[in-house]
Amino acid sequence: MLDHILSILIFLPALAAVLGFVVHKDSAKAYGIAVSIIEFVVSLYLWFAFDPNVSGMQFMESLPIVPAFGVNYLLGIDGISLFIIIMASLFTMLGIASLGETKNMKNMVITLLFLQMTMVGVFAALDAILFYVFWELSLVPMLYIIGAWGGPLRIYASVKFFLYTFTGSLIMLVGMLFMAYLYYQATGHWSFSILEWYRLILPESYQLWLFAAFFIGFAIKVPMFPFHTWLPYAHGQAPTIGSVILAAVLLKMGTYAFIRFSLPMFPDAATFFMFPIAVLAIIMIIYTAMVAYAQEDIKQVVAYSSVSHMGVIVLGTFALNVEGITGSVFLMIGHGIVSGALFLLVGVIYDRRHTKLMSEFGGLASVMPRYATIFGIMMMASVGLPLLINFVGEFLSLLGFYQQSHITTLLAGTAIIVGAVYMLSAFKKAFFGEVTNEKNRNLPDINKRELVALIPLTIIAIWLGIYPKPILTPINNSVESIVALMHEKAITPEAKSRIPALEGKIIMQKSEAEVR
Amino acid sequence: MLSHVNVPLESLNIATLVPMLIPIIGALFILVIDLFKKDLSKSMYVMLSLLFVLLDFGSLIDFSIQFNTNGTMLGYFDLMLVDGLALLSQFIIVGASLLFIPLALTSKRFHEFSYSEFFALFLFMIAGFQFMVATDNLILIFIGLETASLALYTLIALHNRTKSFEAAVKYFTMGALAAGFYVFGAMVFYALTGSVEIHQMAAVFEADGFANLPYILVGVVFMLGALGFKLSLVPFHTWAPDVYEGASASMAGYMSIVPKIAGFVVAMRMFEFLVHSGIVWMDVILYATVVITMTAPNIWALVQTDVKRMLAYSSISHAGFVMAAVLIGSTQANSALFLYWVLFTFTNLGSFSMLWISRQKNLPAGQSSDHPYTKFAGMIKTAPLVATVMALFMLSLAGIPPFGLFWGKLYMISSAVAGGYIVLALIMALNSAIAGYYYVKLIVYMFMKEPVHGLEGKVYSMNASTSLRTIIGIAAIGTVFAVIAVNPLLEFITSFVYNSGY
Amino acid sequence: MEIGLTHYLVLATILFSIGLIGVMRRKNLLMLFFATEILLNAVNIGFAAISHYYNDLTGQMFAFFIIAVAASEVAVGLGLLIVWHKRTGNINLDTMSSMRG
Amino acid sequence: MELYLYIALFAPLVGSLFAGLFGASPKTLVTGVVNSSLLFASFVASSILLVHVLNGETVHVEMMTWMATGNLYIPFGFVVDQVSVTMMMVVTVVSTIVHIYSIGYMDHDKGFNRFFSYLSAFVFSMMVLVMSDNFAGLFIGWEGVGLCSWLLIGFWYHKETATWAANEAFIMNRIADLGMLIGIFLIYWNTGTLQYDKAFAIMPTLDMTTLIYIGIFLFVGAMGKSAQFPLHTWLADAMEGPTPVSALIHAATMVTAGVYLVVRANPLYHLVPEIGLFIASLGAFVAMFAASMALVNRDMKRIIAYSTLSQLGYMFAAAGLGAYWVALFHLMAHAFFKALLFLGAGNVMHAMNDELDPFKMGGLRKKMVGTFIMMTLASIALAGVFPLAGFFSKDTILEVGFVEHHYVIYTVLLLTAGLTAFYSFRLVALIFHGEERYKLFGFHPHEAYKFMLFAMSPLAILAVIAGSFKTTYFDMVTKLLPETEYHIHSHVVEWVMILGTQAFVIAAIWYAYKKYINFKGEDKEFEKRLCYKILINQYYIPYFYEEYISKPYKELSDILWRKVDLKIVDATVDLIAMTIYKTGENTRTMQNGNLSSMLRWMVAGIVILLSLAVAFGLAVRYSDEITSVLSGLGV
Repeated sequence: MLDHILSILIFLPALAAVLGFVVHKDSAKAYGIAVSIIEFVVSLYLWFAFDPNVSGMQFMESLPIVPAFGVNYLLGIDGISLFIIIMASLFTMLGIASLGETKNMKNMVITLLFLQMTMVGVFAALDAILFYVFWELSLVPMLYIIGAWGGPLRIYASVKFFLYTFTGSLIMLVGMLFMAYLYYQATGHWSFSILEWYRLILPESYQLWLFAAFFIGFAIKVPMFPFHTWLPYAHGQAPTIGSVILAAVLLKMGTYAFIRFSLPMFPDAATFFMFPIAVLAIIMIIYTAMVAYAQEDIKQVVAYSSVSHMGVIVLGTFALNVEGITGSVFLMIGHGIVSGALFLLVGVIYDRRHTKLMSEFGGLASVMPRYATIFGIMMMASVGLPLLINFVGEFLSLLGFYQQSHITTLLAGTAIIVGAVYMLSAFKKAFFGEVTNEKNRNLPDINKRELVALIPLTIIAIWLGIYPKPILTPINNSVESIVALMHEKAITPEAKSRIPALEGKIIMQKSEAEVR
Repeated sequence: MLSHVNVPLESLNIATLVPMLIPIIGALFILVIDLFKKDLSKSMYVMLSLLFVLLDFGSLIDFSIQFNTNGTMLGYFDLMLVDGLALLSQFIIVGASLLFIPLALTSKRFHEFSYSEFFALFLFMIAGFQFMVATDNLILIFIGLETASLALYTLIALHNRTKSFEAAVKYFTMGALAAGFYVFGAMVFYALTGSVEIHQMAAVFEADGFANLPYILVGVVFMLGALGFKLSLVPFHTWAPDVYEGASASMAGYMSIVPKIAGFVVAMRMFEFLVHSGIVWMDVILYATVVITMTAPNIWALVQTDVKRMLAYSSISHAGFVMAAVLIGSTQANSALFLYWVLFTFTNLGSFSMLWISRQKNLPAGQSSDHPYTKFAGMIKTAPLVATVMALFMLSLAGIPPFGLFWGKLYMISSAVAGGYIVLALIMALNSAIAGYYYVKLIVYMFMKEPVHGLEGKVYSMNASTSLRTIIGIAAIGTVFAVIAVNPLLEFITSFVYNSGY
Repeated sequence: MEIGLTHYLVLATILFSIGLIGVMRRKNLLMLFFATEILLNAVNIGFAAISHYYNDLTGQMFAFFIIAVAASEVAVGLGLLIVWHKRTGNINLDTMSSMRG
Repeated sequence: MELYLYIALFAPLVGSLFAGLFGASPKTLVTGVVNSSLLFASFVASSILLVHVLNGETVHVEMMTWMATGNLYIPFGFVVDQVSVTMMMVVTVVSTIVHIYSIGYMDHDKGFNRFFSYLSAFVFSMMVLVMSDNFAGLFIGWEGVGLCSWLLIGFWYHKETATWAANEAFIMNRIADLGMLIGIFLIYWNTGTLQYDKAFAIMPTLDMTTLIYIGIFLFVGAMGKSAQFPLHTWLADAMEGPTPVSALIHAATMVTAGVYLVVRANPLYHLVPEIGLFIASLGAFVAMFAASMALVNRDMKRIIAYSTLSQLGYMFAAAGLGAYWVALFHLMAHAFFKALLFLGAGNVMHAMNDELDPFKMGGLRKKMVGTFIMMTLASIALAGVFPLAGFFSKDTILEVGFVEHHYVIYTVLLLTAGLTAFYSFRLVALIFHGEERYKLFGFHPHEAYKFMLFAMSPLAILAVIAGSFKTTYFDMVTKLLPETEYHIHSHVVEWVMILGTQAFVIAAIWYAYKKYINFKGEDKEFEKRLCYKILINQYYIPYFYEEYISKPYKELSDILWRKVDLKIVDATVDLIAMTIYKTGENTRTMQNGNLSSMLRWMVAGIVILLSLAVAFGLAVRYSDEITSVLSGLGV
C-alpha cells in the first residue's frame, strides 16, 4: 500500500465523488463524512509512515503519461507538502462534518470530494504538468461552490476568482513550457519533472524571466498585492465551507509553489527579486491590515486578514534561509488552521443571523459565551500570540527575514500591531458591549455539530503552538536540503552570499546540466 | 501537336485514388438506390453512408501502414501526393465524418435527412476534402475545394429554414469570391513559375532566389485571402458566425472541423517554403493574422448571447490559435496542429452535438435564436447529466486540464516557445484566459442560475436519440480520457509529420 | 504593337478588378453572381495567355476546370437564389441580414 | 528542587484551567478557594526555592524543546536564580493575597469563575516571564501577561470604556513588543542563541553599534509593558478593570516586567552605559511627569495608577544608572505597598458602589477603620517616610543619583518624592478625613469582609517591614547583579540628605492635609487655570493620540479600502476586463449581417495585404536609399 499511498490519497476522493452520484441525497452528508474520514486516516498513516529524517522525496510514484513530451505521473512528498496534504484532508473532513442545512447537499459533497482530489494532487505532484493539471482543476469545484452556494454577488465573485487565477496560471504555464524547453536544449530530451529541473543551472537572465512568469501565476493565487482583489469577493460571497477551504488550503498552493518551484529553480532570480517582493509583502501586511480595519463585514475582516498573513508567509519564504522558509511553511499550516477556524466561526453566526455585518451584532459574548471563547482563542492565534500556532510561524518568518534586511523586517513586524488593531476592534464590535439588537438576545450558543469541527482545530492550534516539533522537524529537514541546493546552484555572488551555505547537509539533487 | 499518350498503368498507382473513390462510389450508389426506391428510411442511408466512410477509413489505415514502410507515395500522373500530412488530415476528415453521420438520426424529424441527396452530397464532400489534402497540385486542390464547398452550401441550405438559406447564400457568395482569389493567386504563381505544383514552384523560387518578390507577394496575398476564407482568418471570417448560426448545430460542428483541417493542410503546403524562405513580410503578416484571428473573435465571442454563435466565434479563435503552427513551421508545431485538431474534433463535435440534442423543432416564443444562454439556465437542476457533460466540453474548450484540448494547447504553446515565439506564446495564453470567460459563462448559466424552463429538463434533450447519445458519449470519453491517448497520438502524428518533411 | 503576355495579364487584372468592384457594389444577388463570373473568367484569360507563353498545357487545363467549376457554381447559386426568391420575394442583398453581431 | 520549580510554575495554570472549566457557569465558590490554595502552593514552593537560592544555589531546568530549526534552538527552559526568585516571591505573594481578596471583591459578580481563571492564567504567564531562561520564553510570558491584561481590563466587557481600554492596552503593548521582537532577532543573528547565559557571554565581543541597537530595542519592549512615556496612556485607562486586577497586574507585577527585563539584561546595559543614562533620564522624567498628573486627578484609581507610573520611573532611573539591585528592591517594596493601596481603594469602591471620585467621599475613616489604617500605612510607605519600606528603597535610589553625580536626575527624583507625598495624602485626606460628603450622594458605606482585610494584612506588614530585608537582600541578589554599594562618603552629607528629604516629604504631607482635610467643595478658580487644565487632561496626550493617530488611522484605513482598494486596485482589474468586453461590444458591428459589407471586408483584407506587400516590396527595392535617409535623420 505504501508504494501507492499518494495515488490512493488523490484518487480515493475522486472515485468516491463519482460513486457519490448514486448515493441518495439524504445520505450524502454521511457518505461524505465517511469518505473523508477514511481519507484523513490514510493521510495520518502517511505521516506515520513518513521518515522525518529523510530530507528528499518519499513515497515516489512514477508512471509515464506522455513520454514523448516528458510528461509523467510523478508523485512524491517531503516534509513541506506532507502537512499541507494532511491539512487538506483534515479540512475536507471537518468541513463536510460541519455542513449545516445546505441545498443540494449531494452536489456539495461531491464537489468537495473532487476538490479534495485536486488539493492533494497539487501538493503531491512532482511533475510540473501534473501540478498544473491539479492546480487548474482545483478552480472548477471552487467556482461551482462559490457560484452555486454563494451570496448575492456570487456569480461575479466566482467568475472573477476563476478568470483571475486562470489568467495567472496560463502565464505560469508558458513559463513552465519555456523551462521545459531549456531543459530540452540542455539535455536533449523533454522532461517536466521538478526534480530533473532542479538539476538545471540557468543563466541569470533566463532565471529572471522565468521567475517572473511563475511569479504571476503564484502571486495571484497567494494572493499578493496588487493581485488580491479577487479574494475579498470570493470570501465575501462564498459559503462558509468554500471560504474555509479557500483560505485554509487553496491559498497555500501559491506559497507552496514558491518554495517548490521559484526558490530551488531560480535561486539567483529569487535573490534578485527578494526586495521587490519584500516590499509587496510589506504592502500586503500593512495595507491589507488597514483595509481589514475599515471593513464592516466580519467575514471581510477575516478575508483581508488572510491576505495580510499571507504577506508574512511570502516574506518568510523569501528570507532564503532555513529559519525563514521553515517558518513560512509552518505559518502556512498555522494560517490554514486559524483562518479556516475563523471562517467556520463566522459561518456559525451567519447561520443564525444571516448577516455578517458587525453593526448587527454586539454583546455576543454574553449571549454565546462558548462561541466567544473559541472565537477569542482563534483571534488571539491569528494575532500571533505565543503558544498558539501562528506565533511559531510568524516568529520564524520574521526572524528569518531579519538576516536579510533589518528595516524591512521592522516594517513587516508591524503585522503584530496592525493585526491586533483590526482583530481586536472587530472582536470588540461583535462580542463586547451590551446586547443592543433584540434579534441577538436569544441566539443559541454554538451547537454540537459546529463544535465537532471547531474543537479539533482549537486543540491543534494550541498543541502546535506549544509543541511544534513534530511538524517543525520534518519541515526543517526538507527546507535545509532546498536551501543547500539553492546555495549550491547560485551563480551570482549576491545569491551565494545571501543564501546560507549549509555544510554537511544533503543536497536534494546535484546540479548537472547547465544552460548557457 | 499532341503526342500519343502512353503511360504504363502500374506507374499511375491508381491505388492512391482509392480513398477518394470509395465515398464517390458510395454517393453514386445511394443516388442509384434512390432512383429505384423512394421513401426509404433515413436510417438506411445513414448506415450505408457510415459503411462507406468506414471503408474509406479502412483504406486510410492501409495507406498509413504503407506510408510507414515506403514513405511518401505519388500517383496518378503525380497528381496525388500521399504523405503524412495527407493521411493525417484524411484521418481527421473521415473520422469526423464518421462521428457526424449518426447525428442525422435525431428523434425529431428534420426533413433534410429524409433526402437521399443529403447523404450523396455528404459523401461527395468528403471526397472533395480528401482530394484537397492529398495533392500539391493547385488545380486538384481547387477542384477538391470547390467540390466540397458546393456540396457544403447545398447541405446547409437543405436545413430548410430562412436562416439557413441566408447562411447558404452568404457562404456561397463569399465562397465564390474566395474561389476568385484562389484562381487569381494560382494564376500569378503560374505566371511566375510556369507550374502549378507547389514543390516545383518552390524549387523555381528558390533557384532564382525569390527574384520577383513583389509578384510573389501578390500571389501570396491572394492565396492567403482564399485560404483565409476557408480557415476563417480575420478579416475573411465574416461568414463564419452567420453560417454557423444558420446551419443546423450538427452541420456547424462539422464545418468547424473538417473544412478547416483541409484548409490547414493546404496552407501548410503552400506557406511552408515561404515561411522558411526568410521573407520578413511573410512572417510579419502571418504573425499579425494569427494574433488578430486569435484575439478579435475571442472578444466578439464575449458579447454573444447565443451559445452557437459564441461557439462559432470561438472556433474562429481556435483556428487562429492553430494557424500559429503554420507561422512557426517546426515539426513540433505541425504535429501540434494535428494533435490539437484531433482533440478539438472530439470536444467541438461534442459541444455542437449537445446543442443539437437540445434543438427544438421550432423556435419557442420570446426566443430569437435556437440556443441563447438563458435557455441553459439552471440546467444542473433539471438535467444534471446533460449539464455536466456540456460543462465538460466547455472546460475542455477553455483548456482546463486534464481535458482533451488542454494537451493540444500545451503542445502548441510549447512549440511556440521552442520556436522562439515567446511573445506569441504569451498572447496565446492570454487569449485562452479571455476565452475562459465565455465558456465559463455557459457553466455559470447552467450551474448557478435558476431555471427558466420550469423544472422540466426535457427541453435539453428534445432531440436526443440513442445514436446522438452514443456520439456524445464518444466525444465525452475522448475528451475526458484524452490523457491516455495523447502519447500514442503524438508519437503517431510526429512520425508522420516528420517523415513528410515538415 | 504586338500584343504580348503583359497585355493579357493587364487585361485579366482589369477584368478581375471590375469583378471585384461588382462584387462590392452590387446589391442584386443575380448581378453579384455575374460579377463572380467575371472574376473567374478574368483569370481564365490570364491562364490561357500564360499557358501559351510557357507553351504548357497546364494553364489551359486549369482554365477548363475553372469554367467547369464556374458552371456548377452558377447551378448551385441559381438554385439558392430561386429558393430565396420564393421565400422572401426579392433578391436584394440588404434584406439578408437576420443574423448579425 | 525541580519539583518545587514546577509546582511554583504550573500550580497557577492548573488553577486557571480548573476555573476555566466552570467559566460559563454561575459563581461557584470552590473555584475561588481552589485557585487561592493553588496560588498559595505556588507561593510555598517559591519560598522553598528562595531558601534554596539564599543558600547560594540556583535551579536551572530544561523542560522540552519548543522550536528548533536551522541553527535556532529554543527550549522551554526555566531558571530560578537570585533575580527570578525575587520576582517569583513578589508575584506569588501579591497574587495569593489578591486571589483571596477577590473571593470577597468579586462576590456578586456573574463572571466569578471566569475572573479566577483569567487571574490565575495571568499569574502563570507572569511566572513564565520571570522564570524563563531565554528571551523567547520571556516573550511568551510577556505576551501572555498582555493577553491576560486584555482579558482582565475588559473583564466587564459590556462596558464600552472597559473594552476600549483593554484594546488600547493590548495594542500599545504590541507596539512595544515589536521593538522587543526586533531586539530578540538582533540577539539571535548576532549571538546565535537566545539563552540568557550564552547570549550575554557573547555580547562583550560584539561591536558597539549592534549592542546599542539591541539595548534600544529591548528597552522599547520594556517601555510598553512598564508604560513609560510615550506609551504610558494605557495604564491609567486600564483602571477600568476590576480593582484586584489593578492591584496585581497594573501595580505590583506586570508593569514591573519592563524593569525586570532591564535588570535581567544587565550585562548588556552594562556594556552600553549611554543607553543606561537614557533609561535613567526617561525614568526620572516619567516619575515627575506622572506624579504631576496625579496631583489634580479626580479618579481615585487613576491617581494610584499615576503613582505607579511615577514609581516605575524611579525603578528605571535606578536600573539605568546601573543600580540594578536597587531597582529590583524598589520593585519589591513598591509591589507590596502599591498592591495594598489598590486593595484598599477596592474596599472603598465597594463601600461606595464603585464611585471613584474622592471629592464625593470624605470622613470614611469612621466607617472603614481597617481600610483606613492600611491605606494610610501604604501611603506613608509610598511617600517614603522612615521606617517604612518606601523609605529604604526610594532613598537608596536618590542616593544612587547623587553618588553617580547625576544631579539633575537626583533633583527631579527628589522633587517627585515631595509630589508623591502630596498626592498620596491628598487622596487619604479626601477619602478618609473631613466631612462625610458621601451622604449628599446617598451612599451607605460599609467595611469590607473581614477575610479581605485579613488577606490584606500581610501586605500591610510587608509594607512596613520590607525595608529591613535590605541587607539580606543585597547579599543575596548581588551574587548575580553588579555588587555596587551606594554610600555617600561623607556622613554629614548623608545625614543632611536623609533628613532633608524626610523633612521635605513630611512637609508635603502636612500641606496636603492642610489643604484637603477640610475640603468643602471644588475650587472653581483653580480649575480655570491653565496648568490645571493641562494636568487634568494628562498633558493632552490621550487627546493627541486620539486625534492624530487613532482617527487618522481609521480614516486612512477607510480611504485605503473605499478609494484605493475598491476604486483603484480592484477597478483597474475590472477596467481591463470591461475594456475587453466593451471593445467587443463596440466592434461587433463589423458583423452587421449585410452580405455586401462582408464581401467588402474580404476585398478590404486583400487590399490591405496588397498595399502592405507593395510597401514591403518598395522597401526592399529601395532599402539602400531608406537606410541612407534614415541615417541622415539620425535614426
